Amino acid sequence: MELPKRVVHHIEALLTGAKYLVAKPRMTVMYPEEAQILPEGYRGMPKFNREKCRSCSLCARICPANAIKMYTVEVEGEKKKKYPGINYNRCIFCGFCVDICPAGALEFTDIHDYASYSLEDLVFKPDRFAEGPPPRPFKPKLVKPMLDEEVGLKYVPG
Amino acid sequence: MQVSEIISWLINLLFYKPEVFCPIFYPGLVTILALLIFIIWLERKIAAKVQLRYGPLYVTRKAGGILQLLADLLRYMFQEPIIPKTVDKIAFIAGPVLLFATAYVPAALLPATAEFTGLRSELSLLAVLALLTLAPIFDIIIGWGSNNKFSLIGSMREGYIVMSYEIPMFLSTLAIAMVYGSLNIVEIVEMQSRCWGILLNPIAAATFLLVALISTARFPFEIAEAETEIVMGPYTEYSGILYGLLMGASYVKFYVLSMLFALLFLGGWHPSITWLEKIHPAAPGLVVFIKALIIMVFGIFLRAVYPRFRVDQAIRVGWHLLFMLSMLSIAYSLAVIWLVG
Amino acid sequence: MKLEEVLELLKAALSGVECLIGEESGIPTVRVHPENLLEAAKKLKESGFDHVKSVTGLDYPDEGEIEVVYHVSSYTKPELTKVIVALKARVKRDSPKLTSLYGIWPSSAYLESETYDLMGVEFEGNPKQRRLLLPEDYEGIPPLRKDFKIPVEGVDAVE
Amino acid sequence: MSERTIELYIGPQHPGSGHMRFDITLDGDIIVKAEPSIGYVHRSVEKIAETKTYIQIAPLVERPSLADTVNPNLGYILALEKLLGIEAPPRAQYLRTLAAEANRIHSHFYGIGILGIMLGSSTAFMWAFADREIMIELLQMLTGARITYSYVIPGGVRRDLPVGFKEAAEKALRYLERRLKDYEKLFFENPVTVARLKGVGVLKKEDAIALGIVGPNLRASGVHYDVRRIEPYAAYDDLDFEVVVKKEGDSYARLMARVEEIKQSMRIIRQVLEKIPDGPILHEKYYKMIPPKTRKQIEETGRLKFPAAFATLKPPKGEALSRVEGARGEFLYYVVSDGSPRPYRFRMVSPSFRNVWLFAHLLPGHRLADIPAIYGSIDYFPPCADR
Repeated sequence: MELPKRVVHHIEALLTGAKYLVAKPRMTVMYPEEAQILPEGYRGMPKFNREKCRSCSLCARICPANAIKMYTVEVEGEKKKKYPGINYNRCIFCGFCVDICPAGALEFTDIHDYASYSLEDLVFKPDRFAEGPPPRPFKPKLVKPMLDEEVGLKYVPG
Repeated sequence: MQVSEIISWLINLLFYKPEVFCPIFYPGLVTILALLIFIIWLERKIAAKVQLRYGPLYVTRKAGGILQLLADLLRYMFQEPIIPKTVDKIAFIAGPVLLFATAYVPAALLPATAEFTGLRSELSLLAVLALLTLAPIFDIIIGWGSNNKFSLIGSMREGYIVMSYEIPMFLSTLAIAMVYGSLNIVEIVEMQSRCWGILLNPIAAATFLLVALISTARFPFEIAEAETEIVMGPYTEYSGILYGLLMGASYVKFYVLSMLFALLFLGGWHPSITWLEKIHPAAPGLVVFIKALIIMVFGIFLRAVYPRFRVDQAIRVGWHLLFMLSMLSIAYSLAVIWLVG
Repeated sequence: MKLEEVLELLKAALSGVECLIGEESGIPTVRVHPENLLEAAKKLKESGFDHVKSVTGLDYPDEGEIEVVYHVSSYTKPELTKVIVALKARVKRDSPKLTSLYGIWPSSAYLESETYDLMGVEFEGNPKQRRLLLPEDYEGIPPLRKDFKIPVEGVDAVE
Repeated sequence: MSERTIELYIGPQHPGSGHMRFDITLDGDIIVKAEPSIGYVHRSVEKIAETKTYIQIAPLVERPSLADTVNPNLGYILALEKLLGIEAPPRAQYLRTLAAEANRIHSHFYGIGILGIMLGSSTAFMWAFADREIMIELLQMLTGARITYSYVIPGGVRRDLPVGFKEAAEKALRYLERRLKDYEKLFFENPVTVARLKGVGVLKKEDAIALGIVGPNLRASGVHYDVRRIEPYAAYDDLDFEVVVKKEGDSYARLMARVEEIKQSMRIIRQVLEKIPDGPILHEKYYKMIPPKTRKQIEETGRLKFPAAFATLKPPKGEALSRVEGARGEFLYYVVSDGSPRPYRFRMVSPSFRNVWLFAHLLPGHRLADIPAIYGSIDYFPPCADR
């Protein structure tokens, strides 16, 4: 009774394996040569806009990882002002800073990957924070992930 | 004059003397090394394909990463083989070398074609089998010599498994030898020109195939080195070229068993392609190689399908299923002899 | 089950045990003296509370006490599954010792061990009591005590 | 120990141990004593939480349990909402349910994959981790992050459904349904898998109750207990789903319970997308605090901006107890507030920590090779236990 059923299951398992041996789907993005196009509102590395900042320091206060700190910066023709800087050694990409900024001075970019040679290099003081995350050193082929009924995820060149 | 004579003598010795050609080129060492590189690459590729991945790719990208294993081999060659202080040095170093050697030696005795064979003997099948049973002893020795609990457990498992598969292996080969009434591989193959062994005794063929899987630790019988249980079993302490030899040994053994399967059950070099002989006397033997390759591809494909059995379950397969099957195959052979004569 | 009903049930179940039954922030709570903890637990177990969900130690350095809270509930009695009862006992901070409830609720074993490890409360008779999360050789103030301080950073950058 | 037995330390540097250690005593191949030694990834979330403001704890609690992040996040926020005395609007409740269930599928695939590789089936591992990506992609659409979403906030959720989400989700669910059949053939019903799991690590119903086991492990032992039904939170009260209960209590039942739960979660996701009501996604009290200009922007993008009050939430003095059914089991939060912006005591009991008992209880009597089978089948996650 048991044995024939087991043999059937063995054959089914082998056939399923064989099916995937000839089937097409693959779920690999050849990162970094290829990179995904990220959806709108993706919580990447935030970018700072100095003009809009009101120095309220809410971003630094809500930051759960203490990654954002307020730096005192000399501004021409004005008094000293406090601007946020970010330490990417600590950032956990929760996006609270962007969401709480009442002036819209912080916004998400779609860049989430940045490599550096030193830890100090990952500390972005207000100046660099305003420049935004450094662009990738080479241009990857961009692909857009699309959910698909047949293969699950399709990466469409875009 | 002298020099060219020496060269032609050398060429003659190396390429046209079966006693030298068989062990060194085909089906011996050179074939084995090339196959090792290819088959491990193929194993990774097949597993990757089933698993929605690409597998090795970046070394020779255009050829699908086929040279990846060459790169790995080079790495193993030049990596420092770490020899821990606590191990038994002689066993630790000699073990892998002897294991690889004993896995390889039977290959040297396999015939390439009917005329072209390294060992001419009425008992060549027996010799190959006897040599095949040597390798596991060194598995146990290195596990013991490693002085590591995981290694020890791994080699104990190997020991248990050997117990369970060796008798079916002998019995199933005996069954096919009985049908053809010979222990000479060449004779057995020659007699298969009319009817393949797998048709004459399918039970023996099935048993032998399963035994080949168990004895070379293919899935689902990858038990002695079960990674999530006992790290790498007997091979836990190994690194560098010594580890390379150990890893290679099981594939070599699998190659030998597949060749043997092709010879005993799949008609060997039949249907023979005679025009190949013009290129080289051993060339018709490629038919055997291709048959063996198919068996090997099936064996490595199983990695993508199966989890691994527990050691007691594998032993149960050995004693309850394979032992019974091998006894049956003997009975079947007797029946065939009685019926066909 | 409504809170009042739970309190009624607790009163009935714990009759004869010296304890304080009431509601604290909406959680049905039983406060007992450490000596009566075992007995109260026994009675609770008998009335259907079959497992411990959490053992929490709260440090009150000003009062010199540590409060140990057992949150108990039931898997088997359908009406009790919705209820979590807090069983609280206070021990002296300098020699915090309690009888383990392991014998009554085996589910408390590792939870008590954690409280021992991080809060320094000893549970007599718990076979699993040991350094569980901290390193085996840890010595010093149990980290969840209030006098174990970890640095808190300000908002401004220190340059 | 007698001369018959050997002691074996498996982990913390072992391919099958995860970030923990088993102290095993073996008699031949049979385990006579097993004790889990945990804490290798302990970071004391409870102590760190005492130094953080209430909103800062939300990302903190989801860090320990990486495969299952919405549930711990949601559980903590429920406790915080109890302290604050607010409740999220219906649409936010549905969105929470959606995220939690998508995350449950993702976490169960993770667990199945780990069980697969523990048994040696690299294909089950790769497949499960690939299909987990489907749910990650969906949740990325919804929340903007891949793993640690911090999606649930006091009074609501951070983002509304993006355009095209429903269609994408439907495609994903249909794909997964089809794929589950292949899993069944290749892994769940593979005779080797069955041989490895059936009858191995049987957890009796009485023992499961006495040891306080949680989650699918508890339900696989025949206890009908699911916080989503016992104490409905989010939108579970309005939704129709079955609590998966199995009688056998062995490793195979635990695996299949998870598989069934994936199917139930798919059902829930479909219902949520069908029934989700319109309305705000943040509690009125906080929504009013947002300046009108920003509010307009929120309505356009569907992405919430926080009111400034979030940085300094100060719940009144009191205690709150909350629980949710995470993918691995029940998360319990006990938060004590003394009226300051930081909790006085923060208690988080994670499902894996309560399941630690299973190692000491289930392993003895089994073979050494059963450790990975049992370990994988209980979906234990060391960081989740250590916190």
